[in-house]
Amino acid sequence: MDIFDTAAIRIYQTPVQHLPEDLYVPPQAFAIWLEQFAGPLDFLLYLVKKNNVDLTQMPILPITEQYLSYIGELDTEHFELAGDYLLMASTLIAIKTELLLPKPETPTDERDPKAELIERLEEYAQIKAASQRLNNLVRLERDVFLAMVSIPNQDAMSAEMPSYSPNLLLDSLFKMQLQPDYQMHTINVDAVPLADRIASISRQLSTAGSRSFYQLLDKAQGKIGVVVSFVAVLELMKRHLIGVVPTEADSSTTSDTNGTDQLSSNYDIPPLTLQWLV
Amino acid sequence: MVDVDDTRQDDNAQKPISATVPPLTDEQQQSLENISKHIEVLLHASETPLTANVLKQHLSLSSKELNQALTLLQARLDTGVLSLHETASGYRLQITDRYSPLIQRVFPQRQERLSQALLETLSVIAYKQPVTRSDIEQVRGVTLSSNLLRQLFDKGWIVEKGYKDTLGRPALLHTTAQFLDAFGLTHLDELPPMPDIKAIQALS
Amino acid sequence: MVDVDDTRQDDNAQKPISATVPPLTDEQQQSLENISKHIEVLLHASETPLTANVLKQHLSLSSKELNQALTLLQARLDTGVLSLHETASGYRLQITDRYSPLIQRVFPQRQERLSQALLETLSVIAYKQPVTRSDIEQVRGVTLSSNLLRQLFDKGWIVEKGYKDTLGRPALLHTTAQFLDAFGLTHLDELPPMPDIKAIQALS
Repeated sequence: MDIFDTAAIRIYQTPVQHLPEDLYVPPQAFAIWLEQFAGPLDFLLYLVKKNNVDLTQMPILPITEQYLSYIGELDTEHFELAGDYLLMASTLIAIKTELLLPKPETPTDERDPKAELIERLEEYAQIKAASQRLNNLVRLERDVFLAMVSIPNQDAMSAEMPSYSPNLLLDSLFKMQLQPDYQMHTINVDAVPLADRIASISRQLSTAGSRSFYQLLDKAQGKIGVVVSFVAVLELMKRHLIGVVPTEADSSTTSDTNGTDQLSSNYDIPPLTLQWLV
Repeated sequence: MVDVDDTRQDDNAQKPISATVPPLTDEQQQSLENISKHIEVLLHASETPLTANVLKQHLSLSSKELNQALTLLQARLDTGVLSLHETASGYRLQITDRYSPLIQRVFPQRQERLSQALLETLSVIAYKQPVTRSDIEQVRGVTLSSNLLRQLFDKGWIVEKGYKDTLGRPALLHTTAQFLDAFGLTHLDELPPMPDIKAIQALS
Repeated sequence: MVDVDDTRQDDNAQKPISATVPPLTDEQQQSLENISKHIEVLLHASETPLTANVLKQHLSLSSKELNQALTLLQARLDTGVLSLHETASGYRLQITDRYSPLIQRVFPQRQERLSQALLETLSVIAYKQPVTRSDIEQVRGVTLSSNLLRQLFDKGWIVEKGYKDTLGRPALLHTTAQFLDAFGLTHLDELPPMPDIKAIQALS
């Protein structure tokens, strides 16, 4: 018995030989249509539902063909959308290939790729349903609202007005653009936040052009400040926002370490200047 | 522990408002009560102070009804800790001044620390003004919380002035003279030059 | 969202005090009234919900005094438009549910909509925590955009805590008390049950 035969697609208990016509979507509308799905698993789930089959009995071959014919419509203009879908397509093709090959006589330890895909689909379907239940909960700022009131007048609150540096604003903009990726490891108790150092160093270099590492330090931050500043500089170099240039002015110190005293010149690292590249 | 003077007159809602006003029927009184509650709700929910015109429009009120309802609201509030405050840009609900020592004592940080989200929002308004709410969301890539805007309005650092001529005519946001004061500037020209955000964005 | 237990004795100032509770003197009543006002001020002034412990500490109260004052506060709020709610991270004041339609009509921008992608990501974290970024990608079959995660961090709904002991030591994501607050839950146990896998299989 081959449950993967196209004939296994049933619509209202009737086996069908051809893919339902109503699945056709004009190419230009395709990308927009695809954006309605939360991803390839969601799309696959739709195809399974559309074909009215039990998930555990999912016929891989016809579903794969439908899936591939849709993905074929994805043009280069929507490449960013395509990545995840193409990955799924390759998974489906791999499963399809496996199913077409003769089964080995001896059972192997390898997991059945089809069973694995079905398991993933089930898990996804479960999360999707759970997310809908979550969305049905009474939610703050959609169904119920916090009461907002103003605090007493400034002068009643405090005699002296706090004064802020305009650099706070600028740093916030740098931080907005340059904040470390959330994938990066973060130090739990960071006395000197990395994002703050990155922002401050970017601001200083972008206004001054170039500065030495020492000049960029905030002396109040102590040793940990030096370490975090160094990491910040490395991060900015990785992003090609700043570069290192040799310092020109003090050629006098480097000129007298010629040939004769090679050992000491190895220790005498010329000072380096950091430069804003943007 | 109790350092606040609470010996105020309780102008209870049930009492007639004042002798000069002709007495209202129970039904009128009830309707006015409801209106005053609706006004209270809107003031609690609004990011910005609300003008008399906006209130009248949203609740379909006459000027007389509005004034009566506001009087009633103020009377009801007097038994609690809030007061109805009229500013140049409209009405808002505010914690009564006499509680400021309590707030200062419990939340000493409240005044000085500005969150990154608040600073970013303020920066976008300062550098790109006039901007709409959705302009800010576009630049920051996250939805703007009502509470955050409310804080900026409360500090008097931003105002709504004019509308953008697009769908929905969204209000345009500007910074104020108080904003300049707080940041030690005398003119917007004195803001530090804006970094080339586009270039940074392209690189990172 | 658990309403403050209202089946407790309503020690309302106007009402005669019930026989089961020893009657309060006028002075005690006045002091309780003041405490309830201080609680109201702190709840209004705080950016986050306040726990019973924080309130007791800042106002030097016993548990009994706190409970009596909260009951009194709820009674006073009942005459207006706010209600006192106890959430996962403490007490907060919110506008009474019955006024939600009014707010939604007048301030449609306050209604936060969450995209399906965001809800799914949040659900994976909530139901399967602790999870890594790639766990989420595995379940959803989609590359996780950093913008999406950033929104969840910004709302304070998720945090990074600990690392998974695999290659690269990826950070583990958890939901926060603020997440519970936003969805009206007091504990993760109260999440809606995951749908039955049998029901999922029989999709047709």
